[in-house]
Amino acid sequence: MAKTTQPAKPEELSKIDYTPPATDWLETPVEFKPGTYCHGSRIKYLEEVGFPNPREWAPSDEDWKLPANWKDIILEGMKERLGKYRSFQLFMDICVRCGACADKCHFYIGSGDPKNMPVLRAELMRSVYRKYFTTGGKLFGKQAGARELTEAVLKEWWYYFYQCTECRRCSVFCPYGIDQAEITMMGRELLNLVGGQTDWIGGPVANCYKKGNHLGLEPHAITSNIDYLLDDIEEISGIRPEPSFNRKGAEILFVAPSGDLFGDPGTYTAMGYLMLFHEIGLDYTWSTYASEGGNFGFFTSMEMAKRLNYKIYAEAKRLGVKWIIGGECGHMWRVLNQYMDTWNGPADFMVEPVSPITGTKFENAKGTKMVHITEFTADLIKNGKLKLDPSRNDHLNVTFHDSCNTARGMGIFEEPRYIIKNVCNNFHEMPEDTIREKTFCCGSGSGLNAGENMELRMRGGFPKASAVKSVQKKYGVNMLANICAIDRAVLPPLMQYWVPGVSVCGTHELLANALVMTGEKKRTQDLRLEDLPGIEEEGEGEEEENV
Amino acid sequence: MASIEVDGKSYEIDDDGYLVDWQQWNENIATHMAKEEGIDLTEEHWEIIRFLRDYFQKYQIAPMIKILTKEIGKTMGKEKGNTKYLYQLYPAGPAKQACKYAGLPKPTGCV
Amino acid sequence: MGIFFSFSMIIALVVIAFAGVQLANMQFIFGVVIPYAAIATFLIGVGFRVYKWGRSPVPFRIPTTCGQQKSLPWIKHSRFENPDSTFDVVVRMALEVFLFRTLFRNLKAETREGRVAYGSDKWLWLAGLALHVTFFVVLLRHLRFFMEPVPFFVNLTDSLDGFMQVGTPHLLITGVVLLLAAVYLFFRRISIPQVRYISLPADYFPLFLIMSIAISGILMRYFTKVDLVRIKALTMGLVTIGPVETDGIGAIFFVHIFLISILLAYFPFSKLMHMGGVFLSPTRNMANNSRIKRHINPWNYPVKVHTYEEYEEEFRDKMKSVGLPLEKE
Amino acid sequence: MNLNDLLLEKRSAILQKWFDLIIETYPEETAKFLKSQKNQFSNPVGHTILEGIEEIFNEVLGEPDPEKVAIYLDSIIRIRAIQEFSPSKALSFLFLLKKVIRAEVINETPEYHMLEELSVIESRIDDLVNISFDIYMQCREKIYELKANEVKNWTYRLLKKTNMVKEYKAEC
Repeated sequence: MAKTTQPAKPEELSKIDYTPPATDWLETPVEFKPGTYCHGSRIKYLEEVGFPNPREWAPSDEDWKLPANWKDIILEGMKERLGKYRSFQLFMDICVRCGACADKCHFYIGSGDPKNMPVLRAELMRSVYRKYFTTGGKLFGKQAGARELTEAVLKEWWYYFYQCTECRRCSVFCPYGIDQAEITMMGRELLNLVGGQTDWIGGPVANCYKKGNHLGLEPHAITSNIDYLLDDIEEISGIRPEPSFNRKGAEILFVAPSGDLFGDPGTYTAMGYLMLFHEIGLDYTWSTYASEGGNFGFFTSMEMAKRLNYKIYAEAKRLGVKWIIGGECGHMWRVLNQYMDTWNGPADFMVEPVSPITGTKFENAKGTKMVHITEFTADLIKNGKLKLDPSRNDHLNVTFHDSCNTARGMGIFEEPRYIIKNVCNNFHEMPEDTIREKTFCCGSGSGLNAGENMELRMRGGFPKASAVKSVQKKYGVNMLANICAIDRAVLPPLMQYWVPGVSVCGTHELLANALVMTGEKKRTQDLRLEDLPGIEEEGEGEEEENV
Repeated sequence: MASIEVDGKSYEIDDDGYLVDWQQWNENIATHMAKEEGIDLTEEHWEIIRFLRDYFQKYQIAPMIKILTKEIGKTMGKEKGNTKYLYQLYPAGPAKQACKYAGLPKPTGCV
Repeated sequence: MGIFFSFSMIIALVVIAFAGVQLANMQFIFGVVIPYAAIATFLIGVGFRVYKWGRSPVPFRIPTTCGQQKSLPWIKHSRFENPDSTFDVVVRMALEVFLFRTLFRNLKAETREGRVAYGSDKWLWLAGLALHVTFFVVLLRHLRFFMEPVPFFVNLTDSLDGFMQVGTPHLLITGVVLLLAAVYLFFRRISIPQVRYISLPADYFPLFLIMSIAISGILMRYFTKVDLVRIKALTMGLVTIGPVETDGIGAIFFVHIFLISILLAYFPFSKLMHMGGVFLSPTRNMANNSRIKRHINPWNYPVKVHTYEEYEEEFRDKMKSVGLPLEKE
Repeated sequence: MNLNDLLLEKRSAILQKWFDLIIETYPEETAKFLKSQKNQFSNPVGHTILEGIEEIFNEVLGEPDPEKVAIYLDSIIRIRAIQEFSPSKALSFLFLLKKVIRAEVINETPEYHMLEELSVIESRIDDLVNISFDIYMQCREKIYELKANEVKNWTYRLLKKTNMVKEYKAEC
């Protein structure tokens, strides 16, 4: 068990030194305080997918039971990756340490820990790179900013590479576009070579490999969960959609993050998908095999990410669908937009996506053949294919959180906003430099949404929370909309701590609230089975009459 | 990895205190864990633990909150079976111990 | 500590040059041999570094998108922040290289308590741009030592640069601004704790080097007056690899040319390589069109996967129990 | 001239010193950032502290009404409760105000009649420290509650329903 810190002894309390130790960053070793790091991955999860060095360990232990030759493994791995990734080689060489990125990282702003400055998180790796891969580093050592790779350094890597959510805000502000997420990915790949993985990432990777989704929902569990969602849809609208699963010959395959099939408020967004697709009579199918859009493998190594992502194209080919729609998820769309086709493409067994309802050609997806659901829905609304009654969302005062990956790895800004503005009458933007490409992260991305590192998550999410607080104060905002499953999972606790009174929802929950479905009964409840605004005054005894 | 002693047999638990191998679970582990935290388990209590065990047996994962509220509603009376009422009554209930009692692993991922 | 180390290195270099020329009159070494060696090191070094970067492939298309993507026709696509064609990428790179667009990114002027306050990076953008632009103009002006007849645009730059007609010879703004920018960047590096905390000796050394070159240049032009005719003869000799005599030229010139040789020689080993790096950075020099056109990863090897058949094998009966279609009953 | 007027007159100097002392509890590099970056969203920590100590200082001078000052105390403590500070260091910022006021008073007016007025001011600060302990505990308990309520445990929260009913009755 992680050692609990004893209460401070009297003499410790008396000398409250207000200024922390000012040692040079090369020397200050890392202290694993509970609440600021995740548990180490357990044996079962590593064995299931063949990751090296599965063993019993905790990051706070002194001995991490690393393989004897761990140092050679790491350096050999670094050499191989320098040869395989121009980004890694370049970002190790061209940083001029100008400090433009230093105060842009939400973990630095929230924690004040200098090693959370993106430039320093990179220097943790660069200092080792210089020592073993540059003549200057070898000759001048510390003078040239180089240092030995020791176990303490490896622990420091682990502590800080699992304290970066790979949100890439630093690469927006770097004059050369140095992307700390790339360096963190390389760091995590190297750590994985010696078994340095967190439990919260290992679990979903093993589940996704074996059962098709991060949660480990087996086929009948997926259909059973969706049945319960259909019950609720029937209760509020009198209509029971009939989604199909693993159906061959369907026109479209729909892949959503599995978080939407399990946790609140994700399930409300899933209800939104079901209601929308039923209303427009879409010929689509879910898949229990490719039942995960997200990709926690992306937080371990490129190879693992490719092994998990394989299922989507394989299933699309097996079912013979024309193209794919992807649900609301952040990391999923970074992987789909920038990696999927390169890994598992070409997707030539599918055709260029064309909306069967509006005839619009999605040119920006003609290679990967996969369309974002907000692109699809925005097109429906623009062509007047949906009957909407925004007044049903009048009790909500909505603002929108741009997820990091859809913002900086793709550039989806207007589509979700267009939908929200058409389904909600009260919508306010957060301050300009906390949204769009400068959005602040939810603080728990890239697999950091575990429970044990709650303090770390609160620090990381504080800049975004302070932006939400400002619009809560100014406009009375009470609903934070987003298009990411991890956001829907982690923003509620973030709001409970920093901005009580603001709840969280997915964009398609708002859409389904306002959607007037053909043949639906008079709606008295929203997707959360809570009374809609303006229903109480009309009294309970209202008998249902068809709208 | 820590472990707990119940009737002379030791069972492995992980960093958060969850039973590592859920098959090992038996009723007196639950009683042991509950007694340790000063809670005695009533018959109604056991009913729910058994429901969770059966659900897990069948689906290999914990039930969704929506499922549990519906099932509780059936066994404990309609008005207790909706999420809003239960969240209100137990916003910060000691859920963690309950999970340990039933000895079920935690769902992980984008949740 | 790092500062002192770099500063003492510069002093040592100046002393070596001065002593070498004044006492051991090694004018020839400092005037000809070292410059040739330095230029050779520079060319080979930069070439090798860029080749080494170029050798590593770009496996994935990972631009950092800072604007709305190209999407439905009625949504305004921000072409230069989220390029989807090569032309847009070229414009984005040009904005980056010539106007330091990214350092300009968070320069939103906010009025607070009636006072207009810029983001903290405005000075970095200004000084950075000043240093690079003036350095370029100074290089341009120095072409008149290396070309005969002196091209019109060099003379034009000269006259523009000295348009203030102050003092004799005319005060050239770029030389002074170059020195001021370097000095500012140095003080910024030691005054902002975050930047000081991360600075290595290798960050101070180039700054001192540029400052000393600028100072020696200014000294030569306005104070110690050197014989331009002889210097032109030497420089032309260097360029045409012809006979060169080095006597009759002040020691300050040799210090100047020695420091420039050091800068050229040091260039490929240092962070100054960001000159080549910025053009190769995968987060800026690629279009965000990977969903339109497949990006090929040269080392894309097959991986061990969990196929549908294995999946169905394991869950067949459970799937049958809920009526899911099966490949094999 | 009594102590209150003196403090009012020296208000901005005191606030500036107090702010600097609080910021120095952060690592040196971060301290300058917290001081220099004025934008509220690029530096929410610094901004919240600055805004908070102004209101707290007003309360200390005037008659402190607990609700209003609790909001501003909460905004600062809520941040420090999840940062790298031990509880003692997290709440140390209030004692720093005593230090600043005492330094201000001593070099201003050595006569003794200020003494009991000073003790009135300092006792008000002590009251604030008491309130701060409650706020700090609320923040820490919220963190543990969030940990306990991570969705992985949502599902079983209801398991406790039967016991809770019994305990619930026992308590009220």
